[in-house]
Amino acid sequence: MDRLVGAFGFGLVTASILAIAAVAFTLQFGITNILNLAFGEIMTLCAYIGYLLNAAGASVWLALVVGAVAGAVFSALLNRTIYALFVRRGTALWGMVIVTIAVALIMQNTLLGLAGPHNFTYTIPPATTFRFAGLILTSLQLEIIGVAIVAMLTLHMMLRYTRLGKAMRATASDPALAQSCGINASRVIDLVWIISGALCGIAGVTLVMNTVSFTASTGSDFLVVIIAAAIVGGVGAPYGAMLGALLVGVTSEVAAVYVNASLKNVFAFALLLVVLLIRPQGFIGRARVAKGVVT
Amino acid sequence: MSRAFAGIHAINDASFRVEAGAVTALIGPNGAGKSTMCSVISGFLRPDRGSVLYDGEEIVGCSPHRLAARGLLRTFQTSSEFPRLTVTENLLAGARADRGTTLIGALLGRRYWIAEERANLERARVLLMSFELLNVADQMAGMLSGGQKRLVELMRAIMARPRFLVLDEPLAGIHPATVESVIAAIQRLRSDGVTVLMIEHNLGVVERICDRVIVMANGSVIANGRMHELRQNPEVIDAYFGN
Amino acid sequence: MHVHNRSKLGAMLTISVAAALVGCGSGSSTSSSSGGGSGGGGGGALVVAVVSPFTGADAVFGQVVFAGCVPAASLINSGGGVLGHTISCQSVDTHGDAADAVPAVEQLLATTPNLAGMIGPSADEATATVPAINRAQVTMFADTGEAAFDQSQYQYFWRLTPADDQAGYAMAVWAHKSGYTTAAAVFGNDVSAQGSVPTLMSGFEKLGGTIVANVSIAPGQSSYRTEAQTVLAAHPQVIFDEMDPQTSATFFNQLKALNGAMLPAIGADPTLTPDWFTAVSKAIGTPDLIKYVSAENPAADTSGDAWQVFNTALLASSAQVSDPGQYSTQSYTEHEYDAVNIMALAMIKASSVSPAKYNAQIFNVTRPRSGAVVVRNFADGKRALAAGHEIQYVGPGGPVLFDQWHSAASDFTIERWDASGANVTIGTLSPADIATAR
Amino acid sequence: MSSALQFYMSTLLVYLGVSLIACWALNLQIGVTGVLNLGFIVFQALGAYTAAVLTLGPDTSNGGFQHYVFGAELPFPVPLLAAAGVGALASAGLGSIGLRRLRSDYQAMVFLVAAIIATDVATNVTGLVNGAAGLSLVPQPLSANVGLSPLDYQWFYVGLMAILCAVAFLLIRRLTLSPLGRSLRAVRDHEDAAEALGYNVYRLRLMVVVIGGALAAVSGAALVEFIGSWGPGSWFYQETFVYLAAVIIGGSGNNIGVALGALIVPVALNELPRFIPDFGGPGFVDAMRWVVIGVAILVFLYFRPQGIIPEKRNRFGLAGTVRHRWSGLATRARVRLGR
Repeated sequence: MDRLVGAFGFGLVTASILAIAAVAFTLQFGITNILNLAFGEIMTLCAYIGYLLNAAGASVWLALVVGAVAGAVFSALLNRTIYALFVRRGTALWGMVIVTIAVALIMQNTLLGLAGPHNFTYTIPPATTFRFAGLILTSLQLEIIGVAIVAMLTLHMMLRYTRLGKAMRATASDPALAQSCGINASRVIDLVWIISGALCGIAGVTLVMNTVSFTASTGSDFLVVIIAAAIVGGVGAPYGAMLGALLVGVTSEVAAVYVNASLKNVFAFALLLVVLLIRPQGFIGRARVAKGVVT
Repeated sequence: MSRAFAGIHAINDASFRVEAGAVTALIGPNGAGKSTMCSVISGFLRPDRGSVLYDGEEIVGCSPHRLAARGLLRTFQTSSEFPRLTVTENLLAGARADRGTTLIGALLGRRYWIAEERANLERARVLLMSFELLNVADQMAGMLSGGQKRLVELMRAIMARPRFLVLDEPLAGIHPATVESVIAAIQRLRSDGVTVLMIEHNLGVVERICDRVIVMANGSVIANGRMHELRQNPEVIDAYFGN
Repeated sequence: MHVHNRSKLGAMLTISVAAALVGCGSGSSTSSSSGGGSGGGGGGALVVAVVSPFTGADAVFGQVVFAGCVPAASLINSGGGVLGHTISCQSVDTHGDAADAVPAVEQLLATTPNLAGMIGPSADEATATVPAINRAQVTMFADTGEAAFDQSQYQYFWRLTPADDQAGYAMAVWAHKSGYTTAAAVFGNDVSAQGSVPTLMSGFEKLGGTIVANVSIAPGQSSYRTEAQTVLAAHPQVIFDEMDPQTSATFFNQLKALNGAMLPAIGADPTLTPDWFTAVSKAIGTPDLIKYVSAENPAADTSGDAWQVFNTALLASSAQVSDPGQYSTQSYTEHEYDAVNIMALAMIKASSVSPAKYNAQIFNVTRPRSGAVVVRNFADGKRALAAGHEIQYVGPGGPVLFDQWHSAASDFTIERWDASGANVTIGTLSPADIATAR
Repeated sequence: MSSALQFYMSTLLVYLGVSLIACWALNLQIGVTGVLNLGFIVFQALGAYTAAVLTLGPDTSNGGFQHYVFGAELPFPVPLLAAAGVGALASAGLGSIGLRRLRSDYQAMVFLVAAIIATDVATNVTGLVNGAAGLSLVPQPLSANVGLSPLDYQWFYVGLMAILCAVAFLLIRRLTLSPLGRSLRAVRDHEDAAEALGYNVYRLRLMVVVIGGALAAVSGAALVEFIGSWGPGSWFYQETFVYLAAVIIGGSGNNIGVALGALIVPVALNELPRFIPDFGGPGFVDAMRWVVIGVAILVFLYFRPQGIIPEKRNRFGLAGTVRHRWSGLATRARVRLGR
């Protein structure tokens, strides 16, 4: 029982990182219609930039901020310089997936070629451990959970109460209609890339704050779990992604208590398959996105 | 029947009958729910509640391809040709090809399906001729003009031998010189016993070829009858003809 | 019909492109080698191919073994070469994948007329490629611990490093000698871990120990806290582990945080590679790494005459080996250095650079016997052979005692790290010690 | 030709054959029908594993150093056919989950995730197909029966491979040239319009996923019977992208174009870098190879989405411009698809 409670606590940490990433991933998909499989590579890039700073003596918190900025800038640039060109050409939805795969291959292997097949490790000051009610969490883990909560709340406020949030939701449900209502769709899309890119950068750096060490493929390895969380929650639904992250994160850690720990991801994916069978649009997703009916 | 999109009711308890063997027009101002109605009838959208009867049978929940197999065909409001197929291939794709489109049939080879293919090709030739499009028969459909694409889509639907054809604005974007051939085609369909439901804005055309007219506004059917009767209906005049 | 013509065209294209590939290969194969000067006599450069993963999950391993070939080649060349030839090292990347390795090896064999020997293949690709290499009669010093080769019938196959199952016993014996009776096994899912876990478990239990937790790990995850908690809940005195550097860093960092302190850990040879040090020393702190972590390694010197010669040459090879200092005490680097020297001395002994001729002489330059002069580097060996002596080569990797299946049953050393990132020997296990765990 | 050169050439030809079958199968899915199967490589792997365990015999053979399920020693070509069957069944299973009521890019994600689950399972459940170490020492088919020298056997295998390729090509050609092939392309071009015309889009997609899965499995089986080894390192999910690049660069929808792609990307792009002198440190050239593949995909998708040899246009000659001697039969000519 104790181990179960403990695993639940660890699951919360994983879920926090996952939530930041999955929400950003799903925002990109829901609003810009691009399934960005280079997402993991941008996470790695931001973690790497954070690493360079950290290795030069900066604290991980500065690395986090710089990582977020780098993620925002790079994502927006990526959209402007590559993705938008293909969208303008009328590349089909699945063609866009191939474009993002190509970008992922280029990014990951450029980093691999330049930095080598080595692993990079953050220097993080020792954390204090807290125990309460069976949970064992270090100060660093609590801080990661805190970062996730702040990020999610900020996003929630923005989506709910700002004009930009409303414009984003309108663009997501019907770009043409949004345009005709006077919303500048291309500006909204730029902002979506900036916001989701910043979250992506934060996810990349917090992921490595958690794992301490990473390689050129760490982000893309994690992307699969992100996708699982996003689908479970319902692609295109930010609140669904938060729920999906929680489910996937906790399931995988709790599964590690009971079964062969090396199969914990398989259980997260099994959850995904069950969701797909019962409810293809995910828990909170809209049927229209999943089915793609255009009328 | 009713259908809601993200909180906006596109169709509010609209109810009407389409007479078999007749051409019926569905008219109404923009946003009246006409296209949504088309999608509901053809199985692409599921109404939140209500029912659609076809040949006296409930068809809500039936998938579009199943309805098409039962003779219920539709066209789309936006051009939806198969762009990387030639015009002829677009037409052939519409035709029933029971031998050649099964896996076994395809693997058995050309000898097995060529007779059927030739027959369909002959129908396609006749149809193309009647729309004076023989000269683009071997062009990729994606390279045609917008109006030509609409014609291809109409011909493709006709190739499928519909019993009930739902046309979503068949005349939109069509060159004025060609309008007559579309009208003739619709009249030919009627004389072949095909039921046609068409969304159309051109009331002149509606008056010429449609036996009955259904008027929708704000998701509800506000009138149903013959065109000259509707011209007298104050509610219709207010919602549609007015201002 | 059109299609028919086209498929003919396709076939022609296939053949012509393939022919072009081969053509340009035979033209440029010598240019793709590196190492050594261009001195030496008429024969030109001989190629020693290093067939190993240089990319993919095991990319670091290729660099470790390549770093052994380069100093050997440069010492041989500065010592006047072999029968008038210089030696150069050429890397052949297998991507750590059997399916990729097969064409890579076939290409090497087809386009390298001056191929004199091979370092590798490694465990990732050995079973798929050894038959072809043996068929082509090329002497290879493989880096595979797979049990499939324990009684290898391949004439050109040689193995300087012990089998994975032996490594498992070594870990068990060292734990026993250190007085531990309860242990947790934490292993990644890679090839060599798969090979050593069964003997580790059976060996440790044979010696009276108990494995209180056995956790297998999927590498590269974001969290191993549940796994660490499982380990801690079983209260082991020591942890047996073999994981890649990144995974080890995450696991031990999280274990230490959960427990408040590190636990003693006995690892396998990957634990003693430079990348592991970089990753884990930051993750748990260098003092804890030095204090708690030790690992088995195929025995190799970290000082002495033979090692001095090796290390000097290694440090001078920064043109081909980046940051060569990190390999100074690497067991596999030293063994591959020995392998190249053994091949070169066997060539001199056989008066031929052809593997078909010198392969059989490998026994005769390594076997200890009365009257044989013990030589500790290539230059000494060459001189002794010229003087007509029998020799026994004992390089920084120690004495090499091949059995009838060409595997050398060497000692194991138990090593730990020091603060500068060098391996320090803290114990030695002889084959007799290993046998106690069987 | 020296014998070493012959070994190399014959090996390359066998690899080319494997790539050809795989690329044609993937083209049927992506190029013809528009199903972005990002888990394609899993079915190749599944075929390889199936053929391997059905050739190796029970796992107690070879000293029992590897562990796997369903070990049996069946005569050639039973393992190959069994591989096709298993590939078809597995792809039917995955397809029926992944293709149901989902948008095309969403489907791609499901396949991708499935590929990674499969690698996780194969690597971590060591009793299944011997985990990370993979299977090895798979005997070559008929090698004991035909009594050939190793070199002659290489060419014998090239012949086997050629037969397999010919069968696969004829099968795929019949499919793509038939009215069924037209239906598949209709689904690719406009799924809703195809559905509205009475095509069961889900079933057609499932069909190509199953046929492609069976062919992929055959390609994997043919490869493993040749090299004798197969492990998780051989089918990392990114390997699908190599075939994907071959289809896009060669000419998606055109089987000849795809064959050219199979020659360029998996074979030439893999072999040529080995002739380049090492630069930038070990592994750099290989990393750059992936960068080149990525850039080539982008460049082709943008400037020449139809690939080197574009899909052919079926001319029926109704307009009277091209009169074929069998009236009413299509002649095929290349066209550029301008968009």
